[in-house]
This record gives sequence, structure tokens and C-alpha cells, in this order.
Amino acid sequence: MAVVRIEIPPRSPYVGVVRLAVSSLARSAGLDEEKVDDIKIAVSEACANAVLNNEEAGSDDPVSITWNEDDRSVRIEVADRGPTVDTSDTDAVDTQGFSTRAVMSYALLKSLVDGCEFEPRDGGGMTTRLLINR
Amino acid sequence: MAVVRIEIPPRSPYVGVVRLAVSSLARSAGLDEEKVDDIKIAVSEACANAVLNNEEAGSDDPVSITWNEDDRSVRIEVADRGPTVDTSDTDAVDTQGFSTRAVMSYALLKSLVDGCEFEPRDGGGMTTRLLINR
Amino acid sequence: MELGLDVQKTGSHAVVDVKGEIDVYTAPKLREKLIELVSEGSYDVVVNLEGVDFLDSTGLGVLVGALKRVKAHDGSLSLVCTQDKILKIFKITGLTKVFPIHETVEAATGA
Amino acid sequence: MELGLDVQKTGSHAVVDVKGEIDVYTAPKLREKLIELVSEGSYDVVVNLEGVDFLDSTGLGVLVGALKRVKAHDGSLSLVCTQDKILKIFKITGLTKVFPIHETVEAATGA
Ligand SMILES: Nc1ncnc2c1ncn2[C@@H]1O[C@H](COP(=O)(O)OP(=O)(O)O)[C@@H](O)[C@H]1O
Ligand SMILES: Nc1ncnc2c1ncn2[C@@H]1O[C@H](COP(=O)(O)OP(=O)(O)O)[C@@H](O)[C@H]1O
Repeated sequence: MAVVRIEIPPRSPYVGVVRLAVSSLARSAGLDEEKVDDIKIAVSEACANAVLNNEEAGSDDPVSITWNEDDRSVRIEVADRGPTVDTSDTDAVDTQGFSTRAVMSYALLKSLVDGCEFEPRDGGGMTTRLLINR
Repeated sequence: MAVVRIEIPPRSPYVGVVRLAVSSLARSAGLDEEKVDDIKIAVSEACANAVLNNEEAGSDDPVSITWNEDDRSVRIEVADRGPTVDTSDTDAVDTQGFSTRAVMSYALLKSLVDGCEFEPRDGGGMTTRLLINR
Repeated sequence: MELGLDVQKTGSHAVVDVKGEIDVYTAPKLREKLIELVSEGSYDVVVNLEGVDFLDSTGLGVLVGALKRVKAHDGSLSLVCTQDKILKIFKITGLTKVFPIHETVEAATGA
Repeated sequence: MELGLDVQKTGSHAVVDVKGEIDVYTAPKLREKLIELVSEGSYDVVVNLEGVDFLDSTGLGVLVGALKRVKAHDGSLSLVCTQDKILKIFKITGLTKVFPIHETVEAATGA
């Protein structure tokens, strides 16, 4: 089972590097272009959430992205050391009735991949787990 | 000082992912296209050497690539857990007088970056250290 | 990663041509540009997404923010987009009901 | 990562058009193709590198290996390359003295 790991500072300029690396891994894994695009967005969402939370909290610990593939699926984990986030409020709207960015992010994650879970980490931070069936 | 780390299986299909990620980091760091190309080759050489040695030895431990940048320079380390390699024989030729791949690799590394060192690692394996001045 | 932002004033509309990837790093640049336009008095804004090859929630957040700003001045924000992979993002998040989405800049400006 | 390998026989020459990146992963595919040509009796080979945007020592090793094979049959291996970044690799490794490097396929085949 092939494992690739990427660690970036929890800052926005590095999310593009992850997106590029992950799309190359997805193409090498033989996924079609639509799935590659879905994965790019899902990973970018998970990284953006981590980066925004870490920037807000002033945390400098790296965000780690782990790519795991086997014959049946690809599993991607995005783990940070920022604050513990309440991910239960998934349809928050602002005073004018628009969805917040966080809610749109959640909608995209849930829709674009076959599985998406959020979990607080031992020692602080969050893990986002993405599952993509082949 | 920004640090990005990438870990890949010591196998050839993953070297392209590293090259892509590193060229994106190099461009984001503001290096010009010629330096970006030089870095792509140097990192590919270091990874190819590591992958070839690890495949030959049947080692499965990951190769880790570390990107470090500051105002004056970029430093890239490629570290593996394969065999310890004798890097002193830098002008080996074959029976017909052609340079071996290893020698050409060494020539490229020495010429394309501002510093290149090979070092055996504690616990086994080699580290290639690349220095690029801005 | 560079985000291309090219503004053209056509009649009463300001048209922003966006080129590149709109993500957590580049979205703030788009936000700044849209805030600048509104503060200059451009309340009818068209954002042309035909040159955009990536868009995520951070970009959507910026577009929703700009919509609120132009609405506060009785203005409008419409989009130009024909790319399936970008339209998909607007569909999933329900924003196809929020933004008028046109196939060409001409259709968006009513020219 | 795909390596494009397109072979055309022109007169006595076999011309291999290579497209993509030649690295530790793709170089074995180029090696196979060149071995196949020689085993089919093509001893005058032209490798067109104009569509190659990356080349490292693994690719050079394959070209040197192919040169040895064609020489064993009194053949020739020449290259087509005008890209500075690729020529640089041949210069650094001293291979500009080993391979005839031409600007066009026509010049390489003597057509
Ligand atoms: N660090 C994280 N790890 C995992 N999931 C997260 C993380 N941060 C946010 N999320 C998820 O993504 C959404 C984004 O939250 P957040 O970044 O706090 O939004 P906002 O832009 O409104 O501040 C949350 O609703 C949650 O679903
Ligand atoms: N794992 C490594 N770490 C650092 N440098 C290496 C490593 N392997 C090889 N090198 C360097 O690159 C060259 C390539 O060696 P090697 O892969 O053994 O060549 P060959 O293709 O002939 O088997 C060596 O001469 C040395 O300079």
C-alpha cells in the first residue's frame, strides 16, 4: 500500500503545492479527470480549513497530508495542530441568510468525496479523513 | 523559515510528484525559470539515486525530501534508508570509456546547484544536501 | 501562484476577468479588487470565471461577500461561466440560485 | 506520468519522437523502445528530443546504452534538440562530444 506524506507550514501559500502533488498522485493512481478535480477541491477545502483555523489561532505547527492508496480506494488525511473545531454546525447562515464559507466548505466535502469525517486529535488539532472509491 | 517535507516510497513513480511539488515551491520562492529548472534536475537526480539504490537493496523505507528556504538560500535534503553508497568514485567509466549514469548524475548535481554534499546517515542510508543561493 | 485580475469598464458595468486558481491563498486578492471597485462606485459588477481553473469555498466566500456589498448599493453581481467543473461547485453549494450565471460577458452586461 | 514514444521509419533511419519527461520512472520505457528497434534491425536511429521537457541522468544513461548497441552494428545514434535547457544537460556531462546533435529531423536523417 503506497503512502505519501506531505508536511506544510499552516499557511495559505503552501496549499497550492499540496493540490499539485495530490492531483499528480491521483492521475498516477489512474483516476479519471473528474475524480482528480473532485479530489483537488476536497483536499484544498480540508487544507484551507486547517490553514484558516491555524492562522486565526497563531499556531505554527505543520499541517500533514497523508495519501494512502490500494486497489479499491484512496484515503487522504489532513491533520493539523490548531484549535479543536466544532464541526456540528453544518448549516450556519449569516444575518442575510447566506451560507458561511465554513458551511459551503462542508457541503463541498460531503458531496465531492465518498466519505468525509472530522475528528479532534489527541494532543490538539483536527483530522479530516477523506475516502475516494475507485 | 519555511519548511516543507515530502515522504515517498523509494520507488520511481513517485519522483515526478516530488519534482512537481519542488518546482512549485521554487516558483513561489521567486526563483527565476532557469533556477527552477536546475532545481528540478538536481532534486530528480538525488531522488533517482536514492530510488535506484533502495530498489536494488529491496528497501521499503520512505525517502524524505525536505525543503528549507530563507532570504538568502534554499536548502533541500533528500534522505533515504537504503545502503551506504561510496560517493568518492566520481569519474568511473565503463569498458568502452563512457561515463556511467552515476557519474553523469554526480556531474549534474555538482554543476547545477551551488552546493551538493553526500553523507551517510546514522541508522543507515544516505543524505544528499543541496544548496541554492538566491 | 499568480491570480490574474483584469478590470474593464463597459457602460455601467465593471467586468473583472479572473485568470488562474482561486483558493485560500489567492482569494484575498480577488476580495481586495472587488472591494476597491465598490468603493470606487462600481455597483454593477460582472466576474468572468472563464479563465479560472480552480475554485473552492474561499473563492465562493469572496463572491458572496461582494454580492452583499453591491446589494447594499442596489447593485448587482453576476458571473460568466460555462465550465462544467466550476458550475458544479455553484450547484453543490446552492449558489446557482444566488448568482445570475451567464454564458458570455455580453449576456452578463446586457450589451 | 506518460512518456510519448512515436516511431517513424524514413529511408534507412528510424526516428523516435519522444514527448514528455524522461526520468527514473519513464527512462525504462525509452530503453525498451530503443532495444526493440535495434533488435528489429534499425541501426541508424534518430531520437527527437524537441518534445521533451525534462531529462536527467537516467535518460542520458539510456541514450548512451542505445549508442553502444547501434555501434555494435556499425550504426549511428543522433539526436534532434534545440532547447537550451536540454542542451545544457548534454554540455555539462560532456555528451555533446559523444552524440551528433541536430536542429531538425531532416538534418539528422540527411534527408
Ligand atoms: N481544522 C479543521 N479540521 C477539520 N475540519 C475542519 C477544520 N476546520 C474547519 N473544519 C470544517 O470546515 C468548516 C470550516 O470551518 P471554519 O474554517 O471555522 O469556517 P470560517 O471560514 O467561517 O471561519 C467547518 O464547518 C468544519 O466543517
Ligand atoms: N542514496 C544516495 N544518496 C546520495 N548520493 C547518492 C546515492 N546514491 C548515489 N549517489 C550519488 O549519485 C551517484 C549514483 O550512484 P548509483 O545510483 O549507485 O549509480 P548506478 O546507476 O551506476 O548504479 C553516485 O556516484 C553518488 O555520487
